[in-house]
Amino acid sequence: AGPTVRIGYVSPQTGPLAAFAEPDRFTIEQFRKATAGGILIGGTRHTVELVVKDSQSNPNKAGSAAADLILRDKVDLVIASATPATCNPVADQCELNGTPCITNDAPWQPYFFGRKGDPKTGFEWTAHFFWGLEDVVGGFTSLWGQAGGARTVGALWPNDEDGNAWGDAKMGFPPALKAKGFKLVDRGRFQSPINDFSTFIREFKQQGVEIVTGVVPPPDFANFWNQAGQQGFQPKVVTVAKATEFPAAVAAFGDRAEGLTVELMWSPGFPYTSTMSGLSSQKLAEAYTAATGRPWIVTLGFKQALFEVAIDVLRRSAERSPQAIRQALFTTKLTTTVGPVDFRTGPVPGISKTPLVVGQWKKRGKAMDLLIVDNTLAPQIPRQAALEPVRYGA
Amino acid sequence: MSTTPLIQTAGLQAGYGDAQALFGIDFSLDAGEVVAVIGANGAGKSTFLKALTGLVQVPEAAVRFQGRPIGGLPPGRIVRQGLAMVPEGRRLFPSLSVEENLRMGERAGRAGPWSLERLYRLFPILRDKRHQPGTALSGGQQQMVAIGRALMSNPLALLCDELSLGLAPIVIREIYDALPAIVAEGMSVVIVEQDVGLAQRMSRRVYCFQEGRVALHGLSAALSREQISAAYFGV
Amino acid sequence: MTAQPPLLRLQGVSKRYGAVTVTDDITLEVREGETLGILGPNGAGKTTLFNLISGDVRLDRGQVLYDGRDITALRPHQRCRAGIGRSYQVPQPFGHMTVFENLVTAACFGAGLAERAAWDLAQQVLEQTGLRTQANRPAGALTLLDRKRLELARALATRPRLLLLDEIAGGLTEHEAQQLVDELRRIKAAGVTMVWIEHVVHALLAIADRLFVINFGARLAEGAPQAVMQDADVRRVYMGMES
Amino acid sequence: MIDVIVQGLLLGGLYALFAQGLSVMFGVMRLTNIAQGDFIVLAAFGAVALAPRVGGNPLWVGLLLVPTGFGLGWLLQHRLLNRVLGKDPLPSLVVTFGLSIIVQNALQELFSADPRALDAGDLATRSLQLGEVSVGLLPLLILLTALGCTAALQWLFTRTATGRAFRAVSDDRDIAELMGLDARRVCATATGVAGAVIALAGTFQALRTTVAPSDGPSLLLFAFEAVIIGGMGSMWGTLIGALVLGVTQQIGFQADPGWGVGFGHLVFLAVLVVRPQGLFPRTRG
Amino acid sequence: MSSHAAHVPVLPQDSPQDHGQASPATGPARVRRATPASRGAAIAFALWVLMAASLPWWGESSWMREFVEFSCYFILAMMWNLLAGYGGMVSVGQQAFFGLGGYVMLALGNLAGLNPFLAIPLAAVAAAALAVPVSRIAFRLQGGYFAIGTWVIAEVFRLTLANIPAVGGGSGTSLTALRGMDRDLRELLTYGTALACVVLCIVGLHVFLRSQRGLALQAIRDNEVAAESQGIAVARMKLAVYVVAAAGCGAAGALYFVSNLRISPDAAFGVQWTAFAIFIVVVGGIGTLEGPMLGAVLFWLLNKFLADYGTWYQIGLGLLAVTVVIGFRQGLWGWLRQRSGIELLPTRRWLVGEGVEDVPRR
Ligand SMILES: Nc1ncnc2c1ncn2[C@@H]1O[C@H](COP(=O)(O)OP(=O)(O)OP(=O)(O)O)[C@@H](O)[C@H]1O
Ligand SMILES: Nc1ncnc2c1ncn2[C@@H]1O[C@H](COP(=O)(O)OP(=O)(O)OP(=O)(O)O)[C@@H](O)[C@H]1O
Ligand SMILES: [Mg+2]
Ligand SMILES: [Mg+2]
Repeated sequence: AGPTVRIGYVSPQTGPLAAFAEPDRFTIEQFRKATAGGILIGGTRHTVELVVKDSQSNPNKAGSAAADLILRDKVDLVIASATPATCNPVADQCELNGTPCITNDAPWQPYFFGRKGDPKTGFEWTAHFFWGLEDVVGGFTSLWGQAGGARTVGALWPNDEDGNAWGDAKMGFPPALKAKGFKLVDRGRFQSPINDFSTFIREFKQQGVEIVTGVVPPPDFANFWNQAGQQGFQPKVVTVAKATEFPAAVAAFGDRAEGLTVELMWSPGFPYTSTMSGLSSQKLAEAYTAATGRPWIVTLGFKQALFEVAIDVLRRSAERSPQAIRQALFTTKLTTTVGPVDFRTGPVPGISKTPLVVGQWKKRGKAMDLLIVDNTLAPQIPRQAALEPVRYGA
Repeated sequence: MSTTPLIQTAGLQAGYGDAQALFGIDFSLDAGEVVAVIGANGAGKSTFLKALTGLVQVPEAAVRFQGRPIGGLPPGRIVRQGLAMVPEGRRLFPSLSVEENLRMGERAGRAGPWSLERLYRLFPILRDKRHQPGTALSGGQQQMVAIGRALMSNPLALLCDELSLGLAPIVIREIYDALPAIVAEGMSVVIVEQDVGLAQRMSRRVYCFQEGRVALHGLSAALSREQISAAYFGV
Repeated sequence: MTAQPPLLRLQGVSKRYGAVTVTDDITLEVREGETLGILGPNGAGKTTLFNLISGDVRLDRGQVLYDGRDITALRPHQRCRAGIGRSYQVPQPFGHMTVFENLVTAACFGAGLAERAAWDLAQQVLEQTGLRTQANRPAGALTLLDRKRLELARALATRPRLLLLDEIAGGLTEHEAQQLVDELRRIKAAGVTMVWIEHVVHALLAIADRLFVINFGARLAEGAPQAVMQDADVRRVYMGMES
Repeated sequence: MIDVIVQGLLLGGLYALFAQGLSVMFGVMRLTNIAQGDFIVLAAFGAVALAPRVGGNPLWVGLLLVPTGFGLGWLLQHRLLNRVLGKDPLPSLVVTFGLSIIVQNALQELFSADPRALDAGDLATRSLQLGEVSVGLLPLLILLTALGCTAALQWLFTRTATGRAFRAVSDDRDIAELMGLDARRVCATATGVAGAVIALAGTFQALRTTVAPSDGPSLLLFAFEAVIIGGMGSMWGTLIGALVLGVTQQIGFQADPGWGVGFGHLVFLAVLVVRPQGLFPRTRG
Repeated sequence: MSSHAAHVPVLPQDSPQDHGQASPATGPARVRRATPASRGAAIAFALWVLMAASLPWWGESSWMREFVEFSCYFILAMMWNLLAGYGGMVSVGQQAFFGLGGYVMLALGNLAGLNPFLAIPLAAVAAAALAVPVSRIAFRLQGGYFAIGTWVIAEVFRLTLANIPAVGGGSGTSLTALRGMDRDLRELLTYGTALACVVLCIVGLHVFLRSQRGLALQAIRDNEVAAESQGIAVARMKLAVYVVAAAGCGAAGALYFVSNLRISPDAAFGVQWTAFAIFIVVVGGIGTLEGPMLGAVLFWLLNKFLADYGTWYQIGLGLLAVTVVIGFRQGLWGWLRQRSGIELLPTRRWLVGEGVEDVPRR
């Protein structure tokens, strides 16, 4: 047997963030198939070994898993995905131990500034691709522009990595909304989990909120949505990230999920093809449903892309050494399932931004489907339907 | 009643795990009889009573009650057949009031002459304290409740472990004065007692235990102090 | 002896539980070297009185003076260190510790001895109370009677000036009771002041210098043993004899 | 302000249901059930899994779960917890803590970490308008159920032979057996009762919001705070404690959304400092 | 068994007031505090310390890292054992001090510019200081309620830190103070600190438990009322134990986050810290010093080989803990000791002399 190259993978397979890792098994299977014949690195065929670790949705565990991968399993490359709670600690460990690292599925600001990165130099060993707050702000506001005159936005931002970044007074929503003439009703960061939103709802009603936004863990949003119903609060548009990204979470709302909107970083409607499996986005989604019996899920695309970039980096690497792999990593230029990835063009060094659109949950037959309703920021991705205001039952 | 003894044990052995405490006790109690069990500390008197009431595991045939083997039955079944015990050290239920403690005796579901009313007549102080928790009683008052609780199950045989322990003379007298009345109701009684004189006076027969064996047995009136002394210390 | 202040003085001490007054304005003196017997029907408030002296229970009204000092505000451990040792009617051993360690603990903290000295004292008390063979046995595994014996031993190991004994003769055979009395005589001869609650009256009478009788939390009688035992109220209330 | 209090009371109703199982088990067996929250979550998942099979109004699922909860509680106590009862609180704490971890992970294995909910239909959003205040029908139903449970449990404990048996066994098992009780069964019955209430609590939780396998601990803390604020040992105390907690949290949310639950904790600690016996301790005689 | 008659007390020559030599009646007895096994254990421990101290010269850096993580669990477990096994205070809230230690270290490092290694002892001190007011509240509760009460307090800590933006609020932050330090030096320092903490913990606890204070602690665990009446200042002793345990947990937390470099309220104040400590102590054998050591080794092995099984691993840990509590109340060490009669780190005082029974042979 020839030499082996090892890749370490950290994701929240269990715990509250486990929904993000739902496509893991499927994607890893595809990765194994794609690398079954090994990878040529610097002219030598290397057997590929993937070591998978569960962060248990715990940033702490994520960090020690990464350290284990580096020090014990001696991996050559670490990849990780799903929220800053996974990406940040993993990347920190890699930076510290001089191991190349690729992460995605976390807005780049909480990733970069949360780790106290320097915008001039960036990090030495770690690269990240995803959209940023400016995209979600841009996408949401453009969507709300379609909503016909609704100008008052109520915010639901929890006190966590995401909520703090979205609500940040400098780089988050507040300044952008102000600039675009929206009125913001922000009661401050709430501590999740939260059992009761009546104080929010009361305030929203009093201030005439027509648009609700936020980045809310699913149980919290469920509370909010039920109580809004009970207390007769009927906003025109509800664009809440995280809570409504996952089909299972949305299914829990039954009919009342219809019309909810959410940022969409990948969907079967994306016009890109995987370099790993050769499947178009549409086909990828179908393959997933066929293999697992579950509806497609937004993180599927990013899982695919993460492994695509990893394979690409190794292939382009001059030899199997940390320095060479790093060299290849930072010179990546690859069009993946979620769009082009190039770490040199990013807003800061080592960051690559991927396109973002906005989708809306619509009833299709019995099930709900997430369709693209706004593509202002990424016109290359076709719009699938028009935005409709949330409908409320009789 | 017939000639079968109410309680009979033959070669009863019992103990706690590895530590055997009883080495073949032959014992009998006839209906309507008062029998005293005496012996030095650790002789196995309490263990004997526990073995009769199922608190210590024994072979089935080792204990017979009204001729039926009851060894090894759970305590609850035994008390329902009519064998009640006043345990050593009172052991009331602290979170039950005095009256509730007494009424626990009713759980055995046996009918008979003993009722709350009767008990309060026997121990009037308990009537005043009936709504207090068991813990708020003095040691002696607790002993009264313990006796009352056993009586409330209207047993055929009452087993009393060191009734007089910690009681004021007046209470000891009251309790032992009550004994004939209790026996007169047709109850049989086993008393374990340190006060040998009292034990002899109150009982028809005496068993003297020594290190888990019966060292002496006979009619109370017929035993001399010397005999008992010898049996006590094995000299 | 009479000239110096009493070792212990309770001044108008009262304690209520809810609506029930269990200690009712009791004033009581114990002189140095004296043995005071306490008698009273069950529930009269004898143990409660001990609890008030040892500090286990806070009093509602009154004062406790010990060796001329007001100790009403002191915590139980401080009173113990000041020289008040007690035994409990319901034994309270340190169940997982050996008998010897039970005594060492008392000697270390009650008598304030250093480790080695505490060992010596503990051994001495073991001999004295006949617990020597049991020394390494967990106290929780003792029989009820040995536990009672341990109560006395542990109180002795605090090297008390004032020893409070709560029903230590109950359950003893006559012979054993006699031995206990002998032992207490020796302790008394060594100058220890004792207060002894006991229902085994003949044992108490064998050693008490004075008796104090409580009924319903209040003083019923007090004085020389023979006189008190002849007292009509005492005979009626306590012994159950009409005279 | 009235709205804050009304919403707080409604929230408190749910907390009361959380708390009562804890209260019952502690009252009877001196057993502090660390897995209380996880059992509620388990019940909620049970309801979620059962609902599609039963169909119709999900409230029926709750009623169906009550006997199931009783049975499971009974079995749990009879087979497992009876062995760890005793003066030392440690064994039961460790065992229930272990159960908590087992339940959390088993649920995650079975249902994944996705949050689930029971579809309450329009019950989830219907409300009564009382002047300024709108009172959700479902929360109101929960509060009324909590009141009913409290009354029933209090009656059970103080007025019935079962209640006496509960307390007797809690004090001294051996002697209780000597009185003709089967201590193991009595304890099992108590945990069964707790299980029945837990079944209701879980169903309502799934109706009111979503549940995820890792939700248990926070539910436990709310339940616990309610019990302590109210004063241990009385069911009415527990109910009032829960209502106080609900209102407190609402006031906290009103003041600062970051501190709603935390404000509840702080008030709980304050109660401990000022009135360690709780606001309404059990009184006797 | 022994009737009083068999031991007619001999008139002691001296009164209990002026104490002298033990009565000579049954021959002199002496007090034994060591066993043959314990002497062997002391030598083995010294050898182990030497070996561990030299590890950086012959071991791999991943071993050092593993040891550091393991030592945090170990210290937590020892502290929990002190608290629950000896002090009778079953806490589920030790993560309060663990997390606090981490945050204090981080604040001193990132914000005050102090070397994080120097900040570790300060973190312990801070945890100890805060334990004093916290105890005022926690001590109002007993038994199981104490357990959950301490958990609530830990939650308050978590919420409080989640609302302090300077340390990253709810999202947490990275330890930047160590950036720029040479990686080998950093690892060596971390390892050295961890080893020192572990040795200090073992030796310190053993000495403490053998002392008079240790005796007092066990007396309190057995019977608070009686302990108080034997002259033991119960309240002060319990407070002292609580404070020491808090300091230990604080140090463990600081150490952990020095090696982990990233902290967040959820990670720092997670109940799993205490859960692992409980697991280690209970499985190893509560109320002994050897038990947690054995438990920690077992936990390390399980974690090393099975942690990747995720939920099943957790379920397994839970089941194991439950099984041990039900089947072997004394834990692994208790079971071993019962079978072999071995005492490795004895804290008892045995009386050895004619007629005295029950002395351990090994
Ligand atoms: N729970 C127990 N576990 C182990 N051994 C016990 C237990 N209870 C009693 N023993 C032992 O059994 C023997 C008999 O004890 P038992 O209590 O029956 O004596 P007793 O005659 O009632 O004495 P006493 O007069 O002190 O009450 C003793 O050696 C005692 O040590
Ligand atoms: N904690 C308490 N709460 C309420 N009442 C109490 C409490 N402790 C004692 N009592 C009451 O105080 C009275 C005196 O009790 P105490 O134990 O002092 O009696 P005693 O004289 O020692 O009796 P005995 O000789 O039976 O031991 C009793 O009536 C008892 O019911
Ligand atoms: Mg006995
Ligand atoms: Mg008394």
